[in-house]
Amino acid sequence: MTAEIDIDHRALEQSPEDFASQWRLIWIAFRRHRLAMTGAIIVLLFYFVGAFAEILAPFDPNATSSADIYHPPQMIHLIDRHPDGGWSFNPHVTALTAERDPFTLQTTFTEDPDRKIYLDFFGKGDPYRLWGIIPMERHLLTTEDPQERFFLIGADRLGRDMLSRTIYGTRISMSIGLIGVSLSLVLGLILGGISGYYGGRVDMLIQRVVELVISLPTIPIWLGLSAALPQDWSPLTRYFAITVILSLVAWTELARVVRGRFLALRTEDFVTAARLDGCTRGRVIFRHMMPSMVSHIIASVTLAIPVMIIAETSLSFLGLGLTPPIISWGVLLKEAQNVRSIAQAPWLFAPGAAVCLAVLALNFLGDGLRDAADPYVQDSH
Amino acid sequence: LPAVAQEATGQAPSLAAMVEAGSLPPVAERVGEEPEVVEPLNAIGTYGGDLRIGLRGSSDHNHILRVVGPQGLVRWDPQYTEIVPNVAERFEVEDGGRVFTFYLRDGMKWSDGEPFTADDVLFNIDDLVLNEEFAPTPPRYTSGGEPMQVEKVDDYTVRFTFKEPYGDFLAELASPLGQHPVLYAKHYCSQFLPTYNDNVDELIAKNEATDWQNLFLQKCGDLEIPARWGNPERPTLDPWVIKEPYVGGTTRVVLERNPYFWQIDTEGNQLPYIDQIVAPIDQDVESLILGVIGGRIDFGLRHIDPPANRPVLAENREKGDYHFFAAEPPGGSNMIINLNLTHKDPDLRELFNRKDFRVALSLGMDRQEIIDTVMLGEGEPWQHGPFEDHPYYHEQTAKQFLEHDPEQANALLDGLGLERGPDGVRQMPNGEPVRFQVDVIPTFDPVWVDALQLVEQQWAELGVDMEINPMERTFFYERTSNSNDHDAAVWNAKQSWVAGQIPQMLVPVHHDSRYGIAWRDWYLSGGESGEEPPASIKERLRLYDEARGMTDPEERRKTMLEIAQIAADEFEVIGVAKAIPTYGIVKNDLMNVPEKMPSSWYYATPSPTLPQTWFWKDE
Amino acid sequence: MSKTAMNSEANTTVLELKNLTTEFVTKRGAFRAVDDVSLELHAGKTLCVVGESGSGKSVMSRSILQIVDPPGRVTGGQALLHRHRTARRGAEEETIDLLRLNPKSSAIRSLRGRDIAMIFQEPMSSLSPVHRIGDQVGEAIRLHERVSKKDARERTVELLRKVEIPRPEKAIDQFPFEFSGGMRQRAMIAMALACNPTVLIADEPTTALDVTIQAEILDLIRSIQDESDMAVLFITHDMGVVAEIADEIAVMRFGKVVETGDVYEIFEDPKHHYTQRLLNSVRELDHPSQRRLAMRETRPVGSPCLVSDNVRKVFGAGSSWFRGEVKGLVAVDDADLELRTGENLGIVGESGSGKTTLGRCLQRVHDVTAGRILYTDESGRELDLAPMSENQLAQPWRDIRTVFQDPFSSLNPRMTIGQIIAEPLVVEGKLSGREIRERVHELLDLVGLPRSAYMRYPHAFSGGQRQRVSIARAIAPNPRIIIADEATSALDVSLRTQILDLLLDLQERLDLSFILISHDIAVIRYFCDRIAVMYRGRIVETGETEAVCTAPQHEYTRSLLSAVPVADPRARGHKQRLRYYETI
Amino acid sequence: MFAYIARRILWAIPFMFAVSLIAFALITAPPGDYLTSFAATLAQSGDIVDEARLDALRERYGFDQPFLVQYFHWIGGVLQGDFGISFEWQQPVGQLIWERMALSVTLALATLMFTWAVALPIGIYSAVRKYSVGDYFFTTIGFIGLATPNFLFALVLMYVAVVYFGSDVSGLFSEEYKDAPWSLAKIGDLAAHIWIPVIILGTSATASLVRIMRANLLDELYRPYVTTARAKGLSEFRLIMKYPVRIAINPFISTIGWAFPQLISGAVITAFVLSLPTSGPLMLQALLAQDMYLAGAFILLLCCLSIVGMLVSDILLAVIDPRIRFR
Ligand SMILES: Nc1ncnc2c1ncn2[C@@H]1O[C@H](COP(=O)(O)OP(=O)(O)OP(=O)(O)O)[C@@H](O)[C@H]1O
Ligand SMILES: Nc1ncnc2c1ncn2[C@@H]1O[C@H](COP(=O)(O)OP(=O)(O)OP(=O)(O)O)[C@@H](O)[C@H]1O
Ligand SMILES: [Mg+2]
Ligand SMILES: [Mg+2]
Repeated sequence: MTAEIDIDHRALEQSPEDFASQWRLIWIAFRRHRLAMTGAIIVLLFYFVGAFAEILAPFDPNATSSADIYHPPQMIHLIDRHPDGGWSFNPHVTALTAERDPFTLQTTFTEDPDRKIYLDFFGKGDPYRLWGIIPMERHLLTTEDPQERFFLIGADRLGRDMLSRTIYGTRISMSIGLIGVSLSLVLGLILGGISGYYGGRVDMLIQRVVELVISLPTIPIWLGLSAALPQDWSPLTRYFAITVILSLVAWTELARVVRGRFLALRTEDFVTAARLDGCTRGRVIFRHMMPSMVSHIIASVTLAIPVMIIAETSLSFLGLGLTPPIISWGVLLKEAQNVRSIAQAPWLFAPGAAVCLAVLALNFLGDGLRDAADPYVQDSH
Repeated sequence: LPAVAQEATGQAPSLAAMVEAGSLPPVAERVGEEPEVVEPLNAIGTYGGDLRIGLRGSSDHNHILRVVGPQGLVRWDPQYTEIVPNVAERFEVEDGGRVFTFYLRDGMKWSDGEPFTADDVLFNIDDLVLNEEFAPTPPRYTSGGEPMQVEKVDDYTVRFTFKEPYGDFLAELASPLGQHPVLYAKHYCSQFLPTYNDNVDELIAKNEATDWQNLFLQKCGDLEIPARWGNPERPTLDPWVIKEPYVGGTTRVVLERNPYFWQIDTEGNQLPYIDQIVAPIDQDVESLILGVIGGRIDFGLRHIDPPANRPVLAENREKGDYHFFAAEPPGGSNMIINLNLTHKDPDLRELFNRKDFRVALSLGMDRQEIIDTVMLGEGEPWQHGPFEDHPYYHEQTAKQFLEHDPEQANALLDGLGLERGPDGVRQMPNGEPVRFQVDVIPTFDPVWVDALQLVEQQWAELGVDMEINPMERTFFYERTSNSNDHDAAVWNAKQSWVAGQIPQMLVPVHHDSRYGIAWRDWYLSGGESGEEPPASIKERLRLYDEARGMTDPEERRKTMLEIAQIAADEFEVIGVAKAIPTYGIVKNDLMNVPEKMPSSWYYATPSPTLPQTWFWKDE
Repeated sequence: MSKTAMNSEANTTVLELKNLTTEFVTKRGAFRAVDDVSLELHAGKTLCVVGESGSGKSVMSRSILQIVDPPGRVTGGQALLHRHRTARRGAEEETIDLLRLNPKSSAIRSLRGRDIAMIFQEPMSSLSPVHRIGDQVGEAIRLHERVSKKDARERTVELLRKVEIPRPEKAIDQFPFEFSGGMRQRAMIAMALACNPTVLIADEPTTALDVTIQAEILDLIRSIQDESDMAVLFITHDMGVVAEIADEIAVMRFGKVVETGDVYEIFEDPKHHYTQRLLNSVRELDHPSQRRLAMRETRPVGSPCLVSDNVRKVFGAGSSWFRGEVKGLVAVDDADLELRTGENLGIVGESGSGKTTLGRCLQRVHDVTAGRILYTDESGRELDLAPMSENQLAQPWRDIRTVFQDPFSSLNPRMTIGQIIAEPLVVEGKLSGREIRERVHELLDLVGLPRSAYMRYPHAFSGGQRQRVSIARAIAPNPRIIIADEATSALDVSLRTQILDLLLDLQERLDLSFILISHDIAVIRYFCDRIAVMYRGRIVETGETEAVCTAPQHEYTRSLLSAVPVADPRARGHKQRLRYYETI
Repeated sequence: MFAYIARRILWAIPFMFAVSLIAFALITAPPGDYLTSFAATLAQSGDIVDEARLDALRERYGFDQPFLVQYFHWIGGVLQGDFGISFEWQQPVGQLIWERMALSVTLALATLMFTWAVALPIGIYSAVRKYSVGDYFFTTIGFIGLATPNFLFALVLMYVAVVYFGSDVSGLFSEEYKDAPWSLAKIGDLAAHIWIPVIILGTSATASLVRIMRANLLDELYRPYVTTARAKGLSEFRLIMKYPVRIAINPFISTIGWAFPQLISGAVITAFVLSLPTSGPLMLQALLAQDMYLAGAFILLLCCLSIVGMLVSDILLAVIDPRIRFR
């Protein structure tokens, strides 16, 4: 005889979700999280901006203009009022004329109400090569007359358009930051996991390595390692290498935390159960133990990204890292690190706002992911 | 006017009180029988107050030096045209520039009251400068391969003798690097020498020094090291002496008046007027600027003078209660591009050594645009060399190939057989693109990288692919000045070629001669290492050696111009813009500060304008 | 006693549940775990709640104190605490509706733990892993009564002693993970009794206890009850216990109370068919399984397949530079045991006697301190597991599966039930994703869980349900040996027999061997061919089940058997209990 | 446990050697030597250095010797308590570092305390009141703090102080106490000045601790043992503080070991901008100037601090979480 067990009738109502995959469940839970969705959209937008920087930027970010040094931000007027009293839809900005005091070298801008600079969607502007390959010259928004310029968020000390620069900066900051973080994440998880799971000699060894890396202050490491890089690498390659170096330093923190958690976790019955299920070590570590740390991991990743973006500024402070003509948010912020910018051109801090926005968006995205992966939260509405 | 005729009568109230109390001899005794009488710039001053300057981190010891003054045997006059006596009361040049006799001031004292005599000079030269165990003899004290001889004629007269004529010697002595003969007080510093003190080992141990040289440096310092300001006990001849020393980790340095200072004003008041120099240490330039704005700094030039800071400083003039004074460079250019003419890569070397190539690059630069964009419109196109109103002015050096003429530049490049490749970049005969990196230190002068970015675009039009290679400064030094691994490098060339200044853009004699480091090595090593330079360079080196020996200024000028002519014809370095005056700030109430002064290391701005005569207007 | 006398006539209602309804609002919609339950608790009386696993007993008891985990919410009804009628009674009439109180208010906080104390079902996960036992137990005392730290500690030691924890002075400073399952449960009991509550809600408080200790605990509860008129709500699956202590019985099923009544009434004249089935199962469980006996006829037991040869396990031993040898705790002391193919071996013994440890040693989850573990694999090769590395153990582990004593902590909270059960299959890699899914559904059916469980997480299940998940996981990859550690303790009796039958069924089909660790002698008798009795780490007796049960040789076994409660309320108190104390 | 500590301390000895070797290698790795950078520094201010003198010094200081010879020369001295001399200052390194190090430690301690004092409550609050207005508020503020480079923040603060309040917030002491000997008044002055750097340095660390705390606590809030404690009648506040926080604090503890030395070394650039008399600017300067014995001493000290810190945090970790046994 086979045991016949009657089933609780209350549980029989099933929904399609009952057979959705776990990923789908997470996705469903995530979608319900409005702020996280907003965050995700903003992050995607940032990547979109990074990918299509050339088109989205109104101008060549390196195009200097001696007449527009520290040009303040301008407002776009959508409606053009004609002198005869009529109006039409024609986005434009009012031109400013610059005058430089020959002694103090102070530039003052005065509005020239008669000169309007008309803007054009997908107009022709500075030519460029999209992703360095496809030659193009259309920009999302640019001036009708290619000789004219407008500055939505102002210009820098060489009269370069800050908006274009910030947009170009997105590309490097959002990519190299992420690469660095992922690298240190992978290293941290693997080595921390192994160390915490095995304990004993492996643990001892890994921990000593971690301690070694941690105990050395970062600045000498940066200085020393960047010295080891060939001097004639292109600045971008060099920075990429330094990012790798940064993450080689940064993984230790995560590794130690992961290990701490693992030492506690591995005594849990469910870990033993997983071992007995015949899981390989990797599977025990990554499939069974790691999810318990998901919150922590997500939190530290969202925290590490701004740190990476910012680390670049510290590096440029030391004359390492990314340096002009490469454009990244860090470089832009470093360029703004002076009294002059604070006093006379606060718009140079726009990249800082971009960092903040990106970081906040990433964080809310992370929150959403965390919650979506949390079984307690997933269940509730 | 005869110094002896003047009697010192006035002194600072604090000193007067000490004299009263008997702890200090009277002022006339202190300044000696032959004090230097100085005519203050505008007015006789009053005593009191502090002068606050802003030091930047460590290694800013020369900032102190520039305010206190090198106080060598001679010094430059405020206009930087003539050498006048300083510690020496007068001097004579004899034997065609081979013998120099200095007459010291009778009764002059070190800052601790001990007399200053010819013995001190002999101690400095024989026991230290010529003592190979202490340090090698600087080349400025040798001629014809032999060190100078010093003898004591009497207590207050010393005589220097050289093998060959050495006309530049006085200028060398006037520079901050030529202070050696009167740097150390024998009665104090001799205790750290094994020849004078048998128990020097005890002192070494007591001070945790590594050897007597280290001990000596710790206690008595040296010309250009911070330790010079690290020991309040060390007697000096300076107007102010160290009170709170400049040692590692300190946050401010204070100097107080030297009660035995040997200068008086025309009314007989002992200088300096100002009681103390107070120099808090900031690490970052920006905080120095904030210091200026906030009124925490009374006199500032060093570190804060890049034109980029001027609008902010100007805007806050009222708030900070200061005004500007002009600091004029002696000449030259503040940005110069050196192609490496001794490049290790034969192809690039070949290319760089073609004058047409260099001319093309120069013509391809739109200097006016660079000046307008990067330098806030300050300056004018310029290659290098002294300005128009200078006796050493050489027009061709300064003004050739300045016009922006891409057509001609392209024609020249075509003429060199550099065909454009498919991507618009020209190719060398071996098929390699014409591509090179320009090394630059971004933290050094921010203008450089900005300007290079424009140059990069302008040269790209010519089909020349230049890459900017920013790097940290020691890397830069190592690469461009020592190992000679650079393609090209940027530096400044603020100089006129007067005696004392090294014309490194005319002759490869200095590590800043980045167009010919291998030649420089050859020259400095006497042909042992490095690479033998071409005839044109050799000729210039020969002429340069000659010029340095000349005592007649006019003759020297001619020779230098001859060198300049050769260099101009070769056209080795490419300048960008004329070094225009920068501006320093000075508090409105600080008197006797000139409205403009030369700005140069050899002049040691502002010390020849005599800060000891500056004073605070009473309110 | 006077108090008993006083209360025997008047049934003073202390706690009254009226139409209590608790729902779990999930995205699937509201799930009524407790559906319109009305119950009364009387001072000095014990109400036993029995019922099917998953019927809402635990949720109901938690609802009273408003500590249902989100997304659970009490949606209706009342829980009236008549405070003036309790032993702690105040002067004026004071009836509090617990459900009206804000769950975070201090009003309800002052009642929790002091007026109403609770023993949770899963003692192993209900204790904080990082706080000492003494701290957690003593906390309740210090919280509700003004006593000094020292007094609190003394009282804690006293409590621990009362619940029969050996060496309480030492145990008080230990951490929960150093305790055996039963010890943790007793710590929970001590915690609940700390403040002499007027109402005690005990959710399966003796599942992890051996019968001797269970009897002591029941005695303890009863004596407290006698002293202070404590009302007890006792949830259990053990009908013997019910018969032993219940005054009244409530039977729950599918969230509803289907039957209430006097203990005699229910036992003698059950109305509801579920109750009837329950009691039938009890009777059935009292004898060896006919199926098993029949099976043994056709398929005799084979040769030994898992042998423990002088296995010894010492915890916390080691040498230190400063203190020399550290004597550890000997959890298993030279145990010799053999399991034969196709045989069911039962292990019984005092709580804390090392059963779980032995089980884990046999599987080589723990390193053994000494001895050999001989395992004969499918091809007949004999392997010594003791010195093996984790890599080498892969195959033996596939063959020897285990059901953990604490199902909750053995289920990964972040994996769905489906994933958990599928895990061994996935790792094995023999089946396709689809087949695995089907197999899991089949297993869910077998252990009586709805298929919708597949996508839910362990925390959303009742204790018994989780236990079944654990069983399903163990049998998933068709193992050769199953070590089941208290595998049925959280199941109601009818389910229990069904599960046991299921296991026998599997044995028949797959030639499985079982080691069943249990406190329930009935289960052992029903299921096991042979029995090993453990006491203080040693195996004191082994033999044929019937032989040992009818003619126990060792004193301890005798005392154990004497303490087995009989599922007959009329037999209450008639049995003479022996207690065995080892003379050292 | 004592055995464990003893073993760890024994381990530290070879470890320190490894660290010192690596540190020394890192210091000497950049091209050139102290004298190159000395020349560069002077050049930056328009001063020109005497070349012959450089060469002579290079020989005196032994910069032309092989790496290992230099290393053993140095470490040999260190073992005898002689850290060598600072080339830049011509002073024994021992005289230079202690006071600065002490101030650094003070600043780091203050920052650490600030960080914890602010981050723990906020972290707990944001976990318990997840998605409340307060949670959002602190998150946003925190991330803005995190996304702003410390030294930029410092500069802005300094600017605002100078321009709008006419005060100077750089440094750790007022002018009159800068070179004064230690006294109660000077300590008071320090206390009055230290909070600005503490806030600047603390913001980003605080933000990250808040997030980490929140994340870990969220994982613990629904554990059964929390319900158990609740059933005992514990107040919600004490309950959370005692049980889940205790477990969620685990990652905090494992970071404390290096949080401290990292605060010191991470503060370098900020200290530089703020001109703090801490070890940071001196170390940075020593590194940039390749004043190798001075830099080496700082690095060694920081390493020692880290090692001690990590030992402490390992012990704390085991104390706080008994599941982690000493092995
Ligand atoms: N990890 C451990 N560290 C220290 N001691 C332990 C550990 N695990 C178990 N013990 C001790 O070993 C002894 C046996 O524990 P075990 O869990 O095997 O008992 P058990 O027979 O399964 O009891 P129960 O029936 O109560 O579950 C107990 O005294 C317990 O305190
Ligand atoms: N968080 C939850 N979400 C959804 N359903 C839940 C949750 N917790 C419990 N349940 C459901 O509530 C029902 C009642 O559970 P409860 O724990 O009260 O059962 P029980 O009667 O105590 O069973 P057992 O005897 O097995 O312990 C179960 O069917 C269970 O699936
Ligand atoms: Mg239950
Ligand atoms: Mg057990």
